[in-house]
Amino acid sequence: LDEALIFEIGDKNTTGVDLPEPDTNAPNRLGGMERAADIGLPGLSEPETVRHYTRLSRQNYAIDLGLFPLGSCTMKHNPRLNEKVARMPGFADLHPMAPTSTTQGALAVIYQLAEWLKTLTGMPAVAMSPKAGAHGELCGILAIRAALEARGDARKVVLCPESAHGTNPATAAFAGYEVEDIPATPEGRVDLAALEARLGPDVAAVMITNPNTCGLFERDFRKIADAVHAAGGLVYCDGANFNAIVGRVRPGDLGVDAMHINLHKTFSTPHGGGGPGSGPVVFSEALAPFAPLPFVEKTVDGYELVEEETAGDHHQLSFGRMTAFHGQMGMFTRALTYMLSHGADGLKQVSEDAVLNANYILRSLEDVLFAPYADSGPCMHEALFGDKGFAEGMTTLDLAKGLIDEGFHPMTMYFPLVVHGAMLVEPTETESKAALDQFIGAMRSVAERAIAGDQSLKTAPHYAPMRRLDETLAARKPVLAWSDPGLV
Amino acid sequence: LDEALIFEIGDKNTTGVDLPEPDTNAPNRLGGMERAADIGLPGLSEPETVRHYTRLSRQNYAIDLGLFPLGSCTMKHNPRLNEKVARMPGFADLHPMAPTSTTQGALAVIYQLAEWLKTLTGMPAVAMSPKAGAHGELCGILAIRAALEARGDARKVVLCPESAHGTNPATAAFAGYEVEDIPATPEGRVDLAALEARLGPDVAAVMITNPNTCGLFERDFRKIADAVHAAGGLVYCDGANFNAIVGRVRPGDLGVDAMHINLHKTFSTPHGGGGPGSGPVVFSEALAPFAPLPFVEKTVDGYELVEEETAGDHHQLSFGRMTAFHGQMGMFTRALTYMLSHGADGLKQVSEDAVLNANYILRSLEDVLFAPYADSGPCMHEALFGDKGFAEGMTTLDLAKGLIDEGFHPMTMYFPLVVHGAMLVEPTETESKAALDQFIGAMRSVAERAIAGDQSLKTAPHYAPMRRLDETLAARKPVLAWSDPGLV
Amino acid sequence: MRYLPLTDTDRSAMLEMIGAPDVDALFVDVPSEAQLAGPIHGLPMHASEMAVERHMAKLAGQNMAASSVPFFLGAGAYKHHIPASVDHIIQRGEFLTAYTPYQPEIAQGTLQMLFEFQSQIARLYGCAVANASMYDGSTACWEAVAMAGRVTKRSRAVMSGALHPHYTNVVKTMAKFTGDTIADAQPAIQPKADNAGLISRIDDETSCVVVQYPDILGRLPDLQQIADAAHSKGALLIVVNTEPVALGAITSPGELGADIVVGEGQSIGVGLQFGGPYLGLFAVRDPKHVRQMPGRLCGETVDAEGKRGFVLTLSTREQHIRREKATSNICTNSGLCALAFSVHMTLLGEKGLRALAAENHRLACIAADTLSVLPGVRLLNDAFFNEFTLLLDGDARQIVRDLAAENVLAGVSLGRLYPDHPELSGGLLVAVTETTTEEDINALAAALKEKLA
Amino acid sequence: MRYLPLTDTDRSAMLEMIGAPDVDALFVDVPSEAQLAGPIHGLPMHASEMAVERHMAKLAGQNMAASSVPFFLGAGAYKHHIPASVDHIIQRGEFLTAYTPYQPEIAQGTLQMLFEFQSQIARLYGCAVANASMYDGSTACWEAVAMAGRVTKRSRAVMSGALHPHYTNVVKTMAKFTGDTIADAQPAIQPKADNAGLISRIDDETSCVVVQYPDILGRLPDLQQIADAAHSKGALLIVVNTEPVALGAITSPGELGADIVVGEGQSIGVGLQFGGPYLGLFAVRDPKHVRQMPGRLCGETVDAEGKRGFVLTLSTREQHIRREKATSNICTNSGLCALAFSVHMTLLGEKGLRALAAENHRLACIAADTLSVLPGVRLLNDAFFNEFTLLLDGDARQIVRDLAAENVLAGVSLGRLYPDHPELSGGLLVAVTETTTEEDINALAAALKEKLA
Repeated sequence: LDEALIFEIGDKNTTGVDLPEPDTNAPNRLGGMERAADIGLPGLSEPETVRHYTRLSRQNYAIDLGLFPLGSCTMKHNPRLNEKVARMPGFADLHPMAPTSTTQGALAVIYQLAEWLKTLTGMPAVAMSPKAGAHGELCGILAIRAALEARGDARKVVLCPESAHGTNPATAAFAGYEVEDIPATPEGRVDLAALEARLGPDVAAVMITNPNTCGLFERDFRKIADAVHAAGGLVYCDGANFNAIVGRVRPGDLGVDAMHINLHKTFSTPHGGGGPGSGPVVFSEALAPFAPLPFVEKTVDGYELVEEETAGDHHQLSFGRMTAFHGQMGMFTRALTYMLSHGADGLKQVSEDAVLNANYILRSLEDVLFAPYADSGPCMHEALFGDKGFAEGMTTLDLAKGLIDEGFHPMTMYFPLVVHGAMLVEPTETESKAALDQFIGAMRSVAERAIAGDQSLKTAPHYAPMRRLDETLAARKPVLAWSDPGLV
Repeated sequence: LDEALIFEIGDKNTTGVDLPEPDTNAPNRLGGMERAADIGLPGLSEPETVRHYTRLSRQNYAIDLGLFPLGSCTMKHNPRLNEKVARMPGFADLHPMAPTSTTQGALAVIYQLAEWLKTLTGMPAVAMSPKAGAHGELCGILAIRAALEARGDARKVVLCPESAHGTNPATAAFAGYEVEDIPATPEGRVDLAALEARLGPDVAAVMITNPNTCGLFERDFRKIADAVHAAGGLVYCDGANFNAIVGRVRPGDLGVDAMHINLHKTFSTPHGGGGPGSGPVVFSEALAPFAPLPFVEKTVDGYELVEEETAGDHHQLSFGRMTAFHGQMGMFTRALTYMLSHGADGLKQVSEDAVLNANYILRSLEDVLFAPYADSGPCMHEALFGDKGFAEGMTTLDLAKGLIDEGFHPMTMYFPLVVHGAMLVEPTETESKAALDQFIGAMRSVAERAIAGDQSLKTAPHYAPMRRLDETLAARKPVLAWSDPGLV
Repeated sequence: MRYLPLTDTDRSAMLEMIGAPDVDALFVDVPSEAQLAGPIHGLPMHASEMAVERHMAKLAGQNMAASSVPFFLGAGAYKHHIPASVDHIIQRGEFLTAYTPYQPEIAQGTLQMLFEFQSQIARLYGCAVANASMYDGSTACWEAVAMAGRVTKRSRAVMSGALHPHYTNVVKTMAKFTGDTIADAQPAIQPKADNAGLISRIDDETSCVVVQYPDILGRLPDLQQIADAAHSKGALLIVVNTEPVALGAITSPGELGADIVVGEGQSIGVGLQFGGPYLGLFAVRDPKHVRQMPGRLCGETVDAEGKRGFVLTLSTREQHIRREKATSNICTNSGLCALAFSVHMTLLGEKGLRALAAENHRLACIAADTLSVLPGVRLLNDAFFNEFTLLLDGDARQIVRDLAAENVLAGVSLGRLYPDHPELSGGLLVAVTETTTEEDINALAAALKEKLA
Repeated sequence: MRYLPLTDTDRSAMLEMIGAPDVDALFVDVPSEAQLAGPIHGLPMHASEMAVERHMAKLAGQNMAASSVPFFLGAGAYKHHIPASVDHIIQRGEFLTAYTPYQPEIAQGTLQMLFEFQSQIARLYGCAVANASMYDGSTACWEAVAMAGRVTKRSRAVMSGALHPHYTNVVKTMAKFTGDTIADAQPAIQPKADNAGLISRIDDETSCVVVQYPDILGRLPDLQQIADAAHSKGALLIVVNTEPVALGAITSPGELGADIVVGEGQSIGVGLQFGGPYLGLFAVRDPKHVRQMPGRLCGETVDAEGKRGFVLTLSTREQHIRREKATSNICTNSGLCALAFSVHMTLLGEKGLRALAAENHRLACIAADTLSVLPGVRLLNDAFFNEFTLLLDGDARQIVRDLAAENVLAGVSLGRLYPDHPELSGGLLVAVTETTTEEDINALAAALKEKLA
């Protein structure tokens, strides 16, 4: 059964709430701005609403249904305890501008989480307010720019590897920088010599993902950082893949100046179909003074929220404010709950199991799928494959859609750009060996069909809620909102 | 993908909880009863557990997914507010034997609900502890027997219509009575004359469902009650179908002595795949003194729980105790929340819409399906059809399985027994006209196939999670527990 | 009304299709004198979700939640930690809002869960077959007595005096009507359960012996001895368990010779809920007794394509088929509580259940040691699992009420359970679980010490 | 660890298959000096669910929940009643644990919801197209300024002084780096918004005018006038709304000429949550501006069988395709909050939203009348929706803190929002919603009266 749109089911006289009928003759104090025309919003009764969204939900794939091997996305299990904690009234029903005497527990959560993020990264400062990974990148780059400007050094260029997440160059550009590529070695890592050659007085920063998007640890990271620093630049590390090393390796020991942490990846806050995320940024000593407002400090009287009103002199270097309030509190409570659950020993096990699972997949499939960097040694938390060896006309997209028919969400496709027809598989640590074996079997089967040129793959999926969707049509004639004027 | 059993996925060393490792050398005070052998219980990690049950759940049909037209079962929408309220710590985290000074709010819930049940039924007393409808029936019949015995009147027979729910005769037998049938008139109601003829000094009670299981109101109920009373018997009314008249008709005005109320039907507590239910029983003056313990009374000092310890003289006639504690508190909070939400005006609308929806179905399908009592006038909350007119070999079961392929749960089948191939359809008031029209279209289509003798119906369902299941095999060679000894 | 989708426009169109002038015409069969003119008096009018939630929250706030204070109540209902994922799963609409799985093709979720549940209970109880649940432990207990009567064709039940008095009362209430004879022993306040006294009551007319394990005073009777005695007279042994966590530490009743094992499953997954809904468990050791069992049974079978699947089976025992000849009148049971139990038990597994039991016992030992050295306090039990009986110098009923006023919920007094036995008035049942902290124990000790000083 | 399914047996088998002697061998590329020897110092070891829940509950208990006291805070975050079914739906695993719908064949649930959400926002804002959400209102505001720069190819933004100061600060922070010029007016403490002052700042270099509606002081500026002025200079009008409930009572910005409408959606379905996650809303009146919009867009299409379906579209604007040439760097947005908003808005519908707005306004009028007659209190606003400014004889910052100690959360002081404007120190923003009772209003009145006496 197709699920109709709310605009097709509902009408303007139905509602799923019981509120007093407005007295349309009552005087108002809206100063002449009162609405005349209809808004055009459909309403449904509660039973219809629950049914509509329950049915819709069943057209989604989700971690709760199966392995979700999106490389670089770290789709791990979301503990239900975290959801319960985030809904405690003391956290969920708290106003961001309530007097701090009434929010000490919330400020303690932010402070504790900040402390542990600093501990886990080995960095001396952290900005908690960025709303997601890309927002965190922006925070880091702005701090770098503020620090450089504070020393009167108006550098213009940010260097990113070709394999970088798209957010890296977009962020640098958004912050007013020119972006240049850093080449990679044949084994999938940053080309240190080429980088050193490019460094100079115009280079503000390099942005490097580590472990990188080929699933490899940047062995030379420390050398890269030293070279950048020697050339007067700063080092931004994209922390999207922190899950591979959390609890085992501290980025601060590698020379990083700023790194964002996706709480919705490493610390298991739910992705929710595309957000909300949360992207705290840790800073080195060099950048710490430039961190944005607000933040939480611990004083003898309790926890203090440092914002415009209270920042005063000792935070005058802050580059400003990135968002209205204090960041993603709902994600902080979940992430802290997750950290408390795992503890130091559990987090170490997390990264070890994540890496073990990825290597198990890499080695189980390298005989059938082209694994460009398999000879470079173990991968970290994700395994990278390419489409070399597929029959003429068969693509990574076809394999992905075939995987849907096997009951799995596909891996990340066509990223990183450095590998043709890239397939980036990240199982995470919350998959059992049995689940991995099932997935490996499915991948093997679809890969063999792609190699053999099985044309039925071209029209996959066949057993999904929908057949292959026409994305070209959607972009050529965009229909972005319900437009039937006949809503009654 | 088939979902394996927990015994096939889990093992005895995996667990989804973090508890201290037991010190196996610690002394214990188990008095020599300590367990030696393994229990044989499989454990799963939390991610595996959530996934297992989430996947399993998706093989179920439910109200949240669509109309659930089981006649006599009243599958209406379950408001989520009720779930939220039942989980408030003051209700959910409360021990049944906590001192009553610490449970006044809970006792107030029971008292308030009891008062309103009495108001809605027009009856002077209610027993709250019965755990489900059948338990309520038992409670009512035991009170009847206690009352009769108290006056030294050892009657032996209970009369039930042929169309009664199976629980009625089973209950009467469980309480030590012989059961005899009451015949029905051709128009689907109790045959008053035949009943009167059967009454006599051996008849303890009649058990009548009203509205009855043919979906009709027993027009002569008052006359029946008067006749039974005149013959020295008592009147039990099965309240399973109370939803048809709630807020509009009070059974107490019709001469009822005892009636159970299924909170999980009329007052929308969720069925949960087969329970828990809740079956409070209202009593007439004649039966009130015999009601079971415990119950809640209001005193000047607050609410008091009357049980063995506190019952004393003024409740000496109570026939005893039916269950360990005070009844289904979790259902009481939900039912009271539902009553407060609807109020007197809303409950009246409930019964009116329930009856309207049923009549709409009856009149929309009577041209294609045999409706034995359609000429008797309007139905109440459910519409009854029979299989007359189906092609040779086509059965109600086939139609039901065909309905599954149309995306709907089937109606109640082969009940009541008085109509051949009975189909009892109860839409409830929480279905929209659009949902009814969709269902009617599906019923019409399947009915036409049954009449035409479409053989594909014999093997339906074709599009469900499973094909038709072999119930004979299950009963012939019962496999009632996982028995593989190989659990590791 | 937010739960009613019909609009007035819909209603008019539908009445027209039906051919009725108004909705009153649909109630034509109801005698007019029995119809109310308007909304019923005595109930308020409808209210918004916010208003209702506030009203109910206010009532909830008038109760002292168990987790908000030092808490030691047990006596058949135990406070345990329930993982958050349990509640998440039972709130899935597909489980919560489904009906009894009468159409197995679209109910495999519930059915497979029930099959797994039955299997878990059978193993936990050391039995061959368990059913798909009963209302609660007390009603399961009566059903077991009734079943023993059917199996043995005898009607005299011998009941331990250390069976939960509520359970005893439920059985006696039913027996009054069925004509079964109940021979019950008195509760014997002594360190060990009175096996000899119980065994001495078994005769050739005895259908069953009913023993609680651990018993209401927290003691651990030697079941093997009773089983042998019962079997030698042709009677069945019914064992009642009200704390399933205990079975992670002690030998199962089935292994010790029990014929029918029943119990309360509330400890695992269900929660306190002021007494209900709870979860009745019911199992038989010998598969030949299956056809005398009450309640629903889920069994394995195959579908038309040979795929494994599950159905409700052996329903010829049940009321909807056999009517007055059924093994019980039970219809709706505790399906959703069975799900909660099964999910929690799956999270625990063998390893977790054993660790949970060990932790309960460890803390109970600490509590017993801490409390029994107080002046005016004596520990009755030789042995116990997570609940034991203290004998206080004073009226335990009053002490419990007094300590409640000081925000300590000290336990269940024997005086409340046995109002007719003044000699038990000093008895206090103290339950300790993994949720009990050492601070809680010390708080109880301090309060008791002050009260008894 | 309860979240880690691998057993040691699994780990050994997997390492053997990989050909690695131990797990350390998989970290061979990490320089050994950067590897920690054991569990990191400074974090505790793992803990049980019960222990963690207790710890977090203790912290939660140290906060004063909004619903537990008379509560009047607003200033961009409002306490509204959220129906229980909203949370039920967003906790469905299929929504909660899904990723961005990059594979539309198995993500139609999220995609159709986003299409419906976009349609709801477009109508609410009186616009042609809305995107699939931004982080929050403040970041959406900056994105709108940046977009106006792209559309007009100008870089001077004129900002109302009555825009939420946090929003102004976010824009200014970003502008420092992008080189945009910000001309912002001062907050004018007067009964009506200073339209004339704002219009006077618009010139031929102006990319956009940014106005809040209702503004930070609760006033309702006449947008039409500003729109005309902006358009006559070739500038875009950006309207910011932080209280979507208001749009059930007042005319939408799009209908009044706004080119870009952005706002905070937290009021509907999302809740307070101490400031996040919230829901950035972003819409454009003219469909020709769609390709300059930031963020994700969901569009209608068909599948291979011609069935209607939905996909993310026009992604050539986005960072993962266009990298440094993208319209924004945003990737993850507020999908689940958009779902919560959309479910709540569907429950409300036209009828419910209008009734909700009317109820908010009715209670706000009562509050304004009750409070403004107190000695030492003056009502600033000529007009307002559900929030207004009081001018107190005293330092409102201190009064707010003092009343908090008496368990009354009186509002947001202008002194906290505008620390550099001592002349605003008497200003108190008071927000009133359907959750405010008359008892709450009286409690605030009593507390204020006593404080100002």
